[in-house]
Amino acid sequence: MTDERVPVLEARGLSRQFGHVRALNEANFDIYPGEVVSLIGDNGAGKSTLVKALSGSLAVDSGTIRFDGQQVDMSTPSAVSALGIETVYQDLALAPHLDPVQNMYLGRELKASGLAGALGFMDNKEMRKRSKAAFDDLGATVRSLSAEVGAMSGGQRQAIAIARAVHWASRLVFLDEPTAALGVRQTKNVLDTIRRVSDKGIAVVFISHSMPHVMEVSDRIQVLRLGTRVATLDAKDTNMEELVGLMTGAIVKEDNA
Amino acid sequence: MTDERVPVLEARGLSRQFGHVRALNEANFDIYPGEVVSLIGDNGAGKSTLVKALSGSLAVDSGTIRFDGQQVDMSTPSAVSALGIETVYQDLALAPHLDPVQNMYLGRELKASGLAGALGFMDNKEMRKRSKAAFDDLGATVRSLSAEVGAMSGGQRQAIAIARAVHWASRLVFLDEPTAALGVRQTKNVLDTIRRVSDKGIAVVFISHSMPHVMEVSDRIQVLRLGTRVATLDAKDTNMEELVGLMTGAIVKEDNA
Amino acid sequence: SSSGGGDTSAGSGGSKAYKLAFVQGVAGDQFYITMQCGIQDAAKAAGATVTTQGPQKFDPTLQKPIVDSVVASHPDALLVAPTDATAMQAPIAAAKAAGIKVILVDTTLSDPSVAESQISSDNKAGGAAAFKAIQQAHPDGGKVLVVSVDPGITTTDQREQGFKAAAAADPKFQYLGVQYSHNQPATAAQIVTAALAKDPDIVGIFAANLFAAQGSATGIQQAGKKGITLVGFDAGPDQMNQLKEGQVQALIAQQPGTIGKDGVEQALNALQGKTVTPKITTGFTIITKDNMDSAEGKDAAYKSSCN
Amino acid sequence: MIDPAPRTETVAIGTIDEPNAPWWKKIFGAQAFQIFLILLVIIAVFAVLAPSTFAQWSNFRLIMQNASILAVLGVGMTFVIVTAGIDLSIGSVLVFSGVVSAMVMRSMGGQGWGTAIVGIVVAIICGIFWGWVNGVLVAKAKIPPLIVTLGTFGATLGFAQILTGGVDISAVPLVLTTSIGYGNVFGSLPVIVVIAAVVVVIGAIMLAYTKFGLYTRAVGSSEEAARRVGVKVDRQLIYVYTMTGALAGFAGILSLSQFATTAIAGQSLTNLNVIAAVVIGGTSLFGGYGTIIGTVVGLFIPAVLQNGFVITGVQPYWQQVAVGAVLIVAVYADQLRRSAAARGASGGLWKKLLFRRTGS
Amino acid sequence: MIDPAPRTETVAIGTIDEPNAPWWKKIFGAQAFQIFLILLVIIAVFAVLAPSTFAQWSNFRLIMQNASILAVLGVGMTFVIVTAGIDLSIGSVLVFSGVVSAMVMRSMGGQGWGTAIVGIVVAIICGIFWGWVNGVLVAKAKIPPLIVTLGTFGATLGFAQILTGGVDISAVPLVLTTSIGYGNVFGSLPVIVVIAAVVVVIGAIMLAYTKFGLYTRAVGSSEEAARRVGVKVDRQLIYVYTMTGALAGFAGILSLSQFATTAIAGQSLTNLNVIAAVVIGGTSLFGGYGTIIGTVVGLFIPAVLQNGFVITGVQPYWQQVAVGAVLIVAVYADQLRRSAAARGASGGLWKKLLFRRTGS
Ligand SMILES: Nc1ncnc2c1ncn2[C@@H]1O[C@H](COP(=O)(O)OP(=O)(O)OP(=O)(O)O)[C@@H](O)[C@H]1O
Ligand SMILES: Nc1ncnc2c1ncn2[C@@H]1O[C@H](COP(=O)(O)OP(=O)(O)OP(=O)(O)O)[C@@H](O)[C@H]1O
Ligand SMILES: [Mg+2]
Ligand SMILES: [Mg+2]
Repeated sequence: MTDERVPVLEARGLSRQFGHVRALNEANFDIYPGEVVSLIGDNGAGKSTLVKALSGSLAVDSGTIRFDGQQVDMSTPSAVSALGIETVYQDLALAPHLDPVQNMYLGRELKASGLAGALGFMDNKEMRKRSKAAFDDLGATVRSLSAEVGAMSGGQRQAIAIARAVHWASRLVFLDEPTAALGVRQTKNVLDTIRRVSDKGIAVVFISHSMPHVMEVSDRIQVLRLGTRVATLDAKDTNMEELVGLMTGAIVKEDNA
Repeated sequence: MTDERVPVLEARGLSRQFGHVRALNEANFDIYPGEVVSLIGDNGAGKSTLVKALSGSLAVDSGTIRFDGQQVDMSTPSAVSALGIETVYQDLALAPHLDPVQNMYLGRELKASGLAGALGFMDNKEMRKRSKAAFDDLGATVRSLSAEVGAMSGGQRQAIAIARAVHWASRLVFLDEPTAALGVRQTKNVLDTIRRVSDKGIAVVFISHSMPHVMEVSDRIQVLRLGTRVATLDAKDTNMEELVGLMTGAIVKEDNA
Repeated sequence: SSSGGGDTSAGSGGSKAYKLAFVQGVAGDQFYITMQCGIQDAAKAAGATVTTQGPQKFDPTLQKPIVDSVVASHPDALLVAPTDATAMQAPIAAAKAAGIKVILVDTTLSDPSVAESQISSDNKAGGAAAFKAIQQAHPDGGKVLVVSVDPGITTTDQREQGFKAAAAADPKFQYLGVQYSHNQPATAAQIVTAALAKDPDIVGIFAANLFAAQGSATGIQQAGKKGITLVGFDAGPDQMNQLKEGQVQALIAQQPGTIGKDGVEQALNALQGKTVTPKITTGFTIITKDNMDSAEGKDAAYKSSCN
Repeated sequence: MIDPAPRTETVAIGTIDEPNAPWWKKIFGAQAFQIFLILLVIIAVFAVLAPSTFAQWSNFRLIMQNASILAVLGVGMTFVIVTAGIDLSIGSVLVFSGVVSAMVMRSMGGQGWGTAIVGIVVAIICGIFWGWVNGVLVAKAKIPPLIVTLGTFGATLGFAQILTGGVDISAVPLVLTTSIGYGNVFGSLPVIVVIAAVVVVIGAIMLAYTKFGLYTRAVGSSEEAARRVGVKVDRQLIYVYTMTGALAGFAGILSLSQFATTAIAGQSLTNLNVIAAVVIGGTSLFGGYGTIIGTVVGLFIPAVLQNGFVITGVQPYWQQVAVGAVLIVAVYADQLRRSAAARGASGGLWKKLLFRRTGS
Repeated sequence: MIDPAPRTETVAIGTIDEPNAPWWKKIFGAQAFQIFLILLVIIAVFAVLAPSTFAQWSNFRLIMQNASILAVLGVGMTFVIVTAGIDLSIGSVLVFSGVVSAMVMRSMGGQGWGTAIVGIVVAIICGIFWGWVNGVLVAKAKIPPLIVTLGTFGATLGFAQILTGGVDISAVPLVLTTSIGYGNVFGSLPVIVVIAAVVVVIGAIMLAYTKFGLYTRAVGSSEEAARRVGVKVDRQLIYVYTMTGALAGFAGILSLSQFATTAIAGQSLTNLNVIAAVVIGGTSLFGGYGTIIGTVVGLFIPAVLQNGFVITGVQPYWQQVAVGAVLIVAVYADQLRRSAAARGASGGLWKKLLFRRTGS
């Protein structure tokens, strides 16, 4: 990517310590509009911690985050989501007692029309219709729209979370291992969706342990190791061996960011 | 597999209804000693429900389960685990407030020697040592043995659950999407472990959405669709297209069990 | 009379088989149990039946539903110890409106005219009597403390007021004020030990109910203090035992049995159209170790169980 | 199995367009309906035992009247418990609000609506204040709700005693007691029952249907998830506790109207009784779901039991035993039926018992 | 950041062999230690205000003596709450056990150890019985613990009143009151304090170190997970409630020894006080973790406050306000320090505040 463009999100020197474990250690990260960046790393490398830090659900000990080149308030999830950033967390973020539609629209409910809306009633029918469309888009097998999501299968829950994030994101979407629990067909749909979303100019951060998927969708790949970014690569210029080597520390490379 | 051998586990006509959703619908399943059987199916096909039913943590509405050809008590997880069957559940089964070692040994603690043991004290040092060995075996990146697992990364938690199941199983182990959250290296280790375990005569049920992995480790593959087993295939005689077709219903085949 | 429901049921069971109901201020309290005994004895003698009910705590919000339920069961007469003079006014008035003869026992209402008769103890005088007991034991005066239950409970509040007024009248005594035990002996013990740490020269403590007395006795014993006059209220078997053991130096005995007996008498008078005494005030006896075995002391002691 | 439930789905992909649950199911909740049947059974038993005294409109009237104040408190408590919180302070906030309101009304003088309305407003403001304090301490300071409300429980009662010097105020405008406290509409329907019913219906609709109720359930279901999707969790918690406080303040006025005095030594068991009602009504202390109607049913079960026992002349000591036992049995029966219902159309409890025997 | 914490790990693969936590950390628990410091601050403040009365061994002795019975109950309650349960019945079980035991001892007669030991055994058996009932209803019948123990709370108290006719029994063998109730060892250390301390130490070791404690924490942490790995969850729950009942029964004897009477209606607030102590001590009502020592500290905070307020002459109404306020502040301070500690060595609260300002 060229230097003239302003990254939609840029983090410098993020550190976060949990007890004796330093999950992030002066980590850097950046992503440009419409770009698909894969974030890869071994288990426990700090990928999810980085995502949480960048989406306002975890405070860091030090470091700076810039959105569109500006230091803006990114300290709470609602502030971040007001910026047009949506996140699929690895451990998801669904309210188990609510149904798929309620989860899809949580925090963004459609008001009923007229007085009822002013009184806080919602347009359930419309929300239901749109949710169904969003799920069907992903080929999600959500079998019941009025059952609690807490009782649904792993893949069904993940699909709901993805549908939600993709639906609401306008600038950037974080997908933390979104396809981990998905079936073959659903995974393909998600990868297609990623491309589609980025074509609209929305940046996508994709985290996955599946190198073929990473190679398939990414523009750039950033490798995290022990809480530090150890490499940034163009997806075209790399191969699986190099990626695995970087993740495990077999290959050591200066961070070129 | 030949007909003379007795399956280590055999289920016939299992059904289970949740509200309006029929998660299992006259499902059959069988596995022979030392065999690796992959159970595949679309999201929501009923794979996890089948695993729960077979490992005593979910009662079915109808159907019979035989262990070594016998109808034995398989109604509680402890009864099942007394038979030498261990399970890695998709949503895991870790106590979030306990540490990895405690989770590894939960329900099977090593007694301290002598009086202390009789009083209920445990041999923490030994348990710690052995857990560490088991985690290292899997290449797990569990960074702290005394932190709560609730705070650990997705892959770390999954590795703990796998280490636990593999460690204790003597006849059969269910692995419900065990590699979903694992890194590249850890996934490879788990696949190796599956082969190693089955070489010891322990049967392995492997659930995954990754067809390459399924093809790599399985002896047989059983396909679940809408709660029913729709096909049983020899891993050697099939290919990815056929598997995906069966899962999605594009190919229809009589259940040959 | 206009008591339609009551008369018919009485008529069907013979002229004497009146149904009486007794609502205590709080269930499981020895004062009210003794009163219940008096009521039952008197009722039995008259051929009437009694059911007894009471709330878990001395709390009008808990007593009202019970009175309402009792009224719904249509007894001929209701003997009730209102837990609050104002709050219980309306429910008890409803009883009268339902044709039930109401007798107030122990406590009273702000407008007692709904009752045929009220038989009450003068709790203020009881508090004053408690002070008198301390005064007798410590003619030289000193510091005195009250351990009560909770603010807002009329009976114990009046006892404290009576005590306070009497203490104020004697310049030799210094009144340290009231502490509340929330009806927990353990809290009373805590309070008394702390109070003794603050003022080791306390000469007298008035414990305004049974649990306050039990806890205060424990607190004094824990602190290892001797020579403190602990005055309790009521003279149930447990209190008499405390007196005997020397944990308590004096008891202010009311006359619950008499109140109960009088209550039944007035109720029957009202039901039978005889003349009713509208107001009876019963007195107190100070029981100490000296008089506890005398006829007077024995008479004043409450019964442990009815029969 | 003979006659298996019809296969509800034949397509693999996409979602089923099953009909939305009917409105009464949402408001009432399947759970609340179960426990409601149990209440009907209890009523039926007493009606048979004491037809001429228990089974009378005049008696039900009184039961409802006595449950009204608790029902108003129960609406707030249900919201709080659905957020996975708890509020021990309601009884004391009620007393405090009653005290302040009574003092204001006394200083104004007058027995009419003018004074009364000022009193009502003052009581609600007091309730709002303490509810807000609870909410801020729970949401912002992250102190466990049990501790926060135990603290304010003591503090508000203490303030009430300080204000009154421990002596009840019984200067309550006549209009309150005659209209709200003991007035009737439609012949013999107590006004206080109507007021409580209005609060209950509004509360039930709010919890089941509105955004406010949805957020309340979301926060209780998973605070983390709600926060992550951008629900303003802290604000929602503050709202819920504040609303509960406001209702407690309003209940303070109802109590003044009913008892014509501040009764500062009263309400000693109110918090426990209301919490129990919420749980009997099927709401989990761990939050996430609950129904207001369930809470109301949960209030009536002990109330009807006590009334029935008093009328049938059960001794008070035995009443405690019996209420305890029936409570446990009722919730047990409810939970049996509920877990049976969760098993869908395929037979439920009996099948489970049968299968356990044959299948293992 | 200047002086970052040393990088604790340089290898990517495998686990670090960090030393096991020291024993005192396990027993005490980081959380308990925080709140302990707050208790020390409270004591220090009163000691400065009233050096000659508050800060005396004789006074501390009495505070400890009065907290002893609650401490015994607190041990059981901590276990129950760690399983994510609750036990409202302890106070009533205490009374019931005391009543039955006192009746047995009265009928035996005698003031010596023979009678006393029979009484102790009877009390513990009564406690075990009710605890077992609670446990079975919670574990097997799956009734919410709040309802179960609310039911047995009423039922046991009712039975106690039925047995005695509501009249306290004060025929307690002398040896109990003179030795357990008011005896001293080592000069002036009350026997009852020593007994409570023994129970506390055993309980603390059990919870932190033994299989029993581990299972208790596992069940509370995730009942489902514990069940799936083969922990006999139902049995563990029954054990925990039974043990809590046994301790309540034992506390019944301690209460008899201390008060020389059964004090039937006098334990109505015990459950709430003990639950509050457990929560103040840092145990979550949602289960999974907790320390006994924390509970003991949690008992002492209100006890010391009340003692200190009486000694410093705070008016009783204000005492309630002050206890409530200090409780909230104490738990708040504790929770601040705890969340700071969870952030590791990297600066904690101050850094957080600083970073929030600069970083966003
Ligand atoms: N809340 C927490 N408390 C303590 N340690 C934590 C916490 N969150 C994360 N960690 C630790 O920080 C490290 C990084 O965790 P993180 O979840 O970011 O890894 P990850 O790269 O997402 O791994 P995975 O691929 O397994 O998801 C891990 O060692 C983990 O145990
Ligand atoms: N406890 C439950 N209550 C209600 N419905 C349930 C419950 N458990 C499972 N289901 C439903 O049963 C169906 C089968 O679920 P199951 O978890 O077995 O699917 P799966 O094959 O494991 O899918 P995945 O690949 O996504 O893990 C799904 O439609 C799910 O929503
Ligand atoms: Mg992760
Ligand atoms: Mg699954």
